[in-house]
Amino acid sequence: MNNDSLTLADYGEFETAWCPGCGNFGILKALKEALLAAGLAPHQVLFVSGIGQAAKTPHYLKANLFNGLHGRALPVATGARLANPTIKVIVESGDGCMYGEGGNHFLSAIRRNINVTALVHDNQIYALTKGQASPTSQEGFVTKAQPHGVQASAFNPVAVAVAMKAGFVARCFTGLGDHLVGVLQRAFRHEGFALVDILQPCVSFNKVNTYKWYKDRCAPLPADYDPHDWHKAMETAETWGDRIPVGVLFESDGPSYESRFPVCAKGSLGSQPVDLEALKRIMLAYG
Amino acid sequence: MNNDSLTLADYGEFETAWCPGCGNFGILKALKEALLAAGLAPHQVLFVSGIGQAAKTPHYLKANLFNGLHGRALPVATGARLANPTIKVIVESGDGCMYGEGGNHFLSAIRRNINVTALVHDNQIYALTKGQASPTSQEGFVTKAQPHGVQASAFNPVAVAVAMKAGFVARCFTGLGDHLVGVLQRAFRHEGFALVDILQPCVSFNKVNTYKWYKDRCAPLPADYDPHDWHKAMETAETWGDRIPVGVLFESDGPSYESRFPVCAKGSLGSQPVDLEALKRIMLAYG
Amino acid sequence: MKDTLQVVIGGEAGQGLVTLGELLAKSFVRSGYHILVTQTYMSRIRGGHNTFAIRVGVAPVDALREQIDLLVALDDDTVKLHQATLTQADGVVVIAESSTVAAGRCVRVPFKKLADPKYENAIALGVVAALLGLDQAVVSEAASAYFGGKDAAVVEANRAAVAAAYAWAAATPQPIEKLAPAGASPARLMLNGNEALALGALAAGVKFCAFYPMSPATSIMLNLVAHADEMGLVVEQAEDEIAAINMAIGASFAGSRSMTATSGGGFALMTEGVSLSAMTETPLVIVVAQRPGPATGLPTRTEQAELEFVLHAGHGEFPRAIFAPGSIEECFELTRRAFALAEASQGPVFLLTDQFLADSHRDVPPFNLETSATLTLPAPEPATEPYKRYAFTASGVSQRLVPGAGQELVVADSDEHDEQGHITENLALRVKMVAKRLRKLKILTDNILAPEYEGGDTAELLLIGWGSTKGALAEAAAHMRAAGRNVGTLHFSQIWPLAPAHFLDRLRGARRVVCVEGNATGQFARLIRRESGFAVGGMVLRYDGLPLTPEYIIEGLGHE
Amino acid sequence: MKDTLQVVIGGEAGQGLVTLGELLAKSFVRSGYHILVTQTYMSRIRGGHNTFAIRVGVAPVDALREQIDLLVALDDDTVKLHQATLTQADGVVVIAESSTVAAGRCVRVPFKKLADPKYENAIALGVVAALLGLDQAVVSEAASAYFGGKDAAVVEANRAAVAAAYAWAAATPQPIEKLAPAGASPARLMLNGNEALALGALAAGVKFCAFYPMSPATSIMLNLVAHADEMGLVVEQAEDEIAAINMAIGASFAGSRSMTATSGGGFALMTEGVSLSAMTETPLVIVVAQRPGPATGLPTRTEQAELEFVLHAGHGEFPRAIFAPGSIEECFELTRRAFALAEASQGPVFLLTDQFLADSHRDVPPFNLETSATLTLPAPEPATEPYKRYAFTASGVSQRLVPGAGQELVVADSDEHDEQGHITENLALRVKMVAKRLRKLKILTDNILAPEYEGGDTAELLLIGWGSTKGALAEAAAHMRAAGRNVGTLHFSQIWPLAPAHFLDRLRGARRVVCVEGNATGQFARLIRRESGFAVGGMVLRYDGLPLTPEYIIEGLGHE
Ligand SMILES: Cc1ncc(C[n+]2csc(CCOP(=O)(O)OP(=O)(O)O)c2C)c(N)n1
Ligand SMILES: Cc1ncc(C[n+]2csc(CCOP(=O)(O)OP(=O)(O)O)c2C)c(N)n1
Ligand code: SF4
Ligand code: SF4
Ligand SMILES: [Mg+2]
Ligand SMILES: [Mg+2]
Repeated sequence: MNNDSLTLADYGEFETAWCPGCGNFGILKALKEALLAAGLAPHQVLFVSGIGQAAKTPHYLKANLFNGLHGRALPVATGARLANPTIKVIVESGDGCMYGEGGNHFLSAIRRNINVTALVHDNQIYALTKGQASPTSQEGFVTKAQPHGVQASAFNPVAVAVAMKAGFVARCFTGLGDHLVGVLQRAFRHEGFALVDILQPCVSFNKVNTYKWYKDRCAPLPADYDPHDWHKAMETAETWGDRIPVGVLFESDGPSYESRFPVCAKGSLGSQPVDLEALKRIMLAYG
Repeated sequence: MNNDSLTLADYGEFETAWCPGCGNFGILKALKEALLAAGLAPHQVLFVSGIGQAAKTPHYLKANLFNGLHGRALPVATGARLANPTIKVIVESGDGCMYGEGGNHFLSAIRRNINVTALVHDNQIYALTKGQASPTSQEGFVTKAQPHGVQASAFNPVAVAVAMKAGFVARCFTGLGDHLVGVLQRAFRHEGFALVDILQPCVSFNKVNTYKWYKDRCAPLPADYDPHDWHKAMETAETWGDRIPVGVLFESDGPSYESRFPVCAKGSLGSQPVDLEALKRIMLAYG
Repeated sequence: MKDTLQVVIGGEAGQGLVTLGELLAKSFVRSGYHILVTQTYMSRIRGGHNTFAIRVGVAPVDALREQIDLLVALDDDTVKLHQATLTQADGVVVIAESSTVAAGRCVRVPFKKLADPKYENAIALGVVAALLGLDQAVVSEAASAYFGGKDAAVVEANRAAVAAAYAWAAATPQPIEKLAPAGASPARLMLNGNEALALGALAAGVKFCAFYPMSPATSIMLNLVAHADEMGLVVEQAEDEIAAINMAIGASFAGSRSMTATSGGGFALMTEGVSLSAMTETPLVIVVAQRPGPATGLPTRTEQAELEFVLHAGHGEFPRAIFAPGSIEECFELTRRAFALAEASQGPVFLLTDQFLADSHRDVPPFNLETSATLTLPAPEPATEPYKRYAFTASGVSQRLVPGAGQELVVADSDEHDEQGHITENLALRVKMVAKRLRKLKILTDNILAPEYEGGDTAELLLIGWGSTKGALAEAAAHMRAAGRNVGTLHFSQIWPLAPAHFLDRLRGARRVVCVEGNATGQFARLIRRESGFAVGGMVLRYDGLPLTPEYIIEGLGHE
Repeated sequence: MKDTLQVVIGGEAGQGLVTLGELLAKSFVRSGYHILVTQTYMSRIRGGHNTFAIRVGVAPVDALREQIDLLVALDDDTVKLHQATLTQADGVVVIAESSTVAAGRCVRVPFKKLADPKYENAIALGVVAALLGLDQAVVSEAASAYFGGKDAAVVEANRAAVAAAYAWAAATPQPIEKLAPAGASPARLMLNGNEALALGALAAGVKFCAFYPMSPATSIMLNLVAHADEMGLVVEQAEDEIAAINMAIGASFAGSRSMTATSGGGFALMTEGVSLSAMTETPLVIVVAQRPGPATGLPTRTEQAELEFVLHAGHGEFPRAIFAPGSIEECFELTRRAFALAEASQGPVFLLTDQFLADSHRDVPPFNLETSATLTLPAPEPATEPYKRYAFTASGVSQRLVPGAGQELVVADSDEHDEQGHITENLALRVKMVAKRLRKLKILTDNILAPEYEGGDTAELLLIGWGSTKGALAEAAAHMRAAGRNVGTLHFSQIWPLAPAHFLDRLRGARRVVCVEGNATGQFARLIRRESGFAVGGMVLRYDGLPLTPEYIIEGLGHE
């Protein structure tokens, strides 16, 4: 496939198992557009996902895919990327998958700065399991599992990522499609861990954070916003309420994890021959 | 036991399995002093710990203890505290236990604001397993497992905790004993999750972050430091280098998790009788 | 008039077919019939194809049948997918008048004429009730109770829709035989497996539950949390399954009866905690509601493939018990028993259920809440002075105090420990502690529930099964007996420990022994051989995600 | 002169007794002797009591003995703890002159006079070398090589200390018999189990390893990371065991031969990943280095209690293979084989070792690196067009491509999936996919390593064992044979799958069969019965954290 002749159609068109009106459709559409704009052909991309409505996304386009366990997309992506630093690795995840079951890997991926783009469809709920609170559900949010409302404070993923000085931290809204496409392209270009937390209405289970709710609040960052200003980014990341700023909140440069391993510079590990002479030397040193 | 007549001797004196000169001795000593100062008798306290050199601490004093799995002290403590909100629960953990294996629980404990004091003996290394990097090991830190030095950035627990607006966030140094005793007392008084990250030299495996290294850097916060100023706290938490401010970095008031459950107000759950009449009503409603 | 028939409601997720199904089932129960519900659904929230099947009978019914007598098709796909299994002679399809699908013997319902389409479920309910000859008042009342929480206008609109539909169907000549009148007590409950299990836990005095959502276990916890205030318990959604089991252990240590529930993948994450419960001797009830694996597998379907995994889960060696309820009553009773046994043996006790049982509603008489599990237990050991959490005793059980309840210090340790609970590397002590923990096995073996045998003295064919297949086994055997064969069934509701004395003679006495299991490799048959040396002669295995049925078993026996 | 003897070095952690032990062992090997090292240590960094035991012989030695011929006591506790096991007739203690402890037949070394006390190890080395009649040059060279990395002054100081000590000991009349001269090739390696395993992985072409530190598995990874640059692999310390196994799976999917290593508690956290490897058909080698449980147990001791756990770990049903190396050579060979088999069967393959084997140094001839594992494999299936990751094939194995290496899209799924790898809820497809995965079992059964039998045609007593007990078993049998008994041994280095045809006749043919295991319940004996119906007559079990020894076995046979 010649990347110049790539079209949207190359990413395919599939029947989904999502509810009509779900915010995931907008993300899927933006994702394809961003891949196209970035010139990433299906075979050049490896999606890694977990389990949830969000995590089904890569089944609905053409690309390489490893759809693994709930919450464990990041470690799989990290292993894949270290083993083959020539392929673009994108993680598709839900708020439950990424910040609930997978919370520990989230922290580690940021620390490693592994070159993986993590897209989190953040509907502030566990949707596939029929509507329990997720880590990003707001305090007081009522579900069948939390009949008196959520009693813990909501996890603010972008604030934690900025506090940890993650390489690329963005918040988006599926309802602002073009904006999302733009941020995704920047995320794909970023050489290191890139978090894009995408607000996504779940029309079946989240009757509070609806399209309208997000639409009324989400506003792109001003053009002169400097994502390299950590203080400002921390402040912006903490802003959540009547106004929710969306865009690239924070960006910092630093080598990606894999670039620190000389052996990764030589292409995929599996394609490198086993040096039996070297091994013999190593073995005989035990003599 | 009458709490007024409590003495240090009531917490016992045990042989330890620690190396001579280990920073853990200072923490154990400060801990006993703080318990005494807080008037907490051995039977009024439940320690919960994981696995590591740090996690052995509660075996070396008299108190109730659940010494569980590596990394899992917080969930055990959370369950114990919800089941019995009348007992003081203190977690003893290492940096590997709390921020490595247990990272996901760390995030959740902060979100819940469960009334548990978490003491982390932060020696920036996995000591019990003989010296691999821990999440708090500094970039470039060389070990047998990381012969080219740690390639990931160090986890800054207090920064993440402040970013998440944890109830009580402190950093201490075992070498500043009186200061540590003071902070521990404040932590014990805090009604909610309290993190005390205690810098602790490991004389056997960490030859970089030594007593001298810490001593040269750690300086108590000024008397007029306002731990309720989140911006300031965020800034202070990020300060790590030639100067490491120690003390209570951040404090915020909010109800503890267990105080939000009406049933927890009635004492330990196990002591509350099973209401068979109510159960009969519930059962018959399925008719 | 028919003594028993099978109604299947089919449609997309989101069409409310569970509401319709539950109302119809409840109407049957309140009309004095016995029921058995089997649900199948897909791992999605809207669309796809789901079913709610009710086997209803004048006499108790034990299992789903593959044949459908009355198919309520909420969409055309339902007709296409199920037409082949309509009973040849007289199967009937209830479908909207507006549908153009060819459907054989049909009741075409003028939905739009009868009420606002948003009351589609109420209309379908009224029609089916009239077709089968239920009393309209019973149906209306069930609907009102269900919609009772909503505003009065909604209740009234539903009632009116039921009435209009009932009147229409009653007035139109219909191609279907009515149900024979029934007379079971109306004071029966309608419960599915997870509801009964939750009631069993409440009756046992559960005070703390922690879980991470996972089908088909989640609804156990939703049932418990719904009654948490009234019953004084805490139900905590944890950040992951590891946290869930560790929280439950922490709460148990602190004096609460505790439980967690999950399915295979979530349970995998709990196995370290299982070992912790055993080492610290902390009572814990763990529900593993099975679904097909490996990995994510088929999240909303059924299977019985975690027997060996649950039996050996957790590192190191320690006693455990595993119950596998075969009925709604057993979901209740064995949960209560599991708590008692966990408490008595101070360790992990399992309930192994599955999606089929979890979602299968049946009618049962109200449970006796006053009684409790009857166990044969060793005399309590005298208290030690000073208190030692792990004092060596003849039974292996040491006195368990609650930390903070008195002056005694309670020390529990996941390392090998001394009698006080403190970490030790004394290897002689190690040996004694291993022996102490393993001695507790006797408490479990003293209390094994023997398998239930049905059949003549020596069976020509003996069917073995465990857990949720109980009803299918019984009904398959009944069919074959009716056809003149000498068939016995041996059903295990406790699968660990096993006492060969309870079953070996039966196995040896039968001409042919076949193990019926919802998995692909015959796990229970292997276990039987390991424990008794008896090699089961044949297997009927099912692993397509659907529950075993009498027809499947009979057909399987033919093949093998 | 003695043909074989046992040297035990004892002291506190932090006294450098491993350095001393390894140098002495290496000196033996370079002097043409055979050795076998057994280490015991506590879960602490300084203090406590550790031992480094070397069994040395002119002929190959198979197992540790309980009796000590030469005890090098770096502290007084060592004498107190081990005096009872000194050989009655002529056991000798080497101890500092300054010590006041009563120690029977003694060599009291004037440490302070011989060199600066910080070269204590070098002094002890020189003394022992002289006592046993080793060539001083060999010992000095070993010491120089060991300290070679440090500065020249340190090397020289150590050399001088060795020389002074050697001269002193040689000049003083000693109460100990020297070792008989030996002539094994000096071109042998000295390797412990974890080192050999790491070399096996490198020889198999491992390119990616992920782990979370846990004794006794950690040193496998430390050995690998030490050679990572030279061999072009990545060894990643993960944030937890869940991440470790998932990273290894990701790397394997991306085309690297991958491995992870852990112990029981860490493995518990990996069980979900095991199931993932099976469902996605991703090759993976998993090392489980056993230590005593449950829970944290005894972190630095040995046990064989994870057989059943590893055999059944992971939810759902799928094929797997488990190797249990019994020697250093097998650590190397079976690791290479495990990789080949994982690749061929596209799923999880296990290596089950333990602390004893992990830390046990032995002398072995260099491995042949050019050869590779020989497997009987089905003919490769023709490629499908278009490419389907899970194409249905006769063998169950589908062509595995590397994502990104070509235009073909590689799709793997943890849900039940279609041939392309996309999620499906088609239940007929489900059945076919289950069958496809299970068909791969044949690749495993076609390649089972039969157990090794030693003994006469029909043994009066047959000892069965698996894994690290191989040497103890052999030596126990040799002792008993020497005493005139007709004893056979049957040792399993592969414990799953099992083929009864490989062993059933042996079992039936023996008058009495006893299973020897390092656990408390006889797990392998149960497995034998499950798979073959054969009920093993007796057991010798050890679960105090120490390895099985010939004496323990013989004594156990007397008791049972
Ligand atoms: C180990 C494990 N635990 C639980 C589940 C059940 N599960 C599947 S999806 C899901 C939640 C998904 O939430 P989220 O990631 O927010 O995705 P969404 O469906 O909201 O898009 C859960 C708990 C599972 N598959 N595996
Ligand atoms: C599940 C599991 N994984 C790994 C281990 C091994 N382990 C024991 S302690 C430890 C690290 C301890 O580090 P830290 O918490 O920093 O404590 P320290 O010894 O430094 O005080 C590890 C990895 C374990 N016991 N359990
Ligand atoms: S349940 Fe919610 S997240 Fe899932 S498909 Fe439906 S609308 Fe989307
Ligand atoms: S190894 Fe380090 S942390 Fe552990 S006891 Fe020794 S000095 Fe302390
Ligand atoms: Mg979600
Ligand atoms: Mg540490």
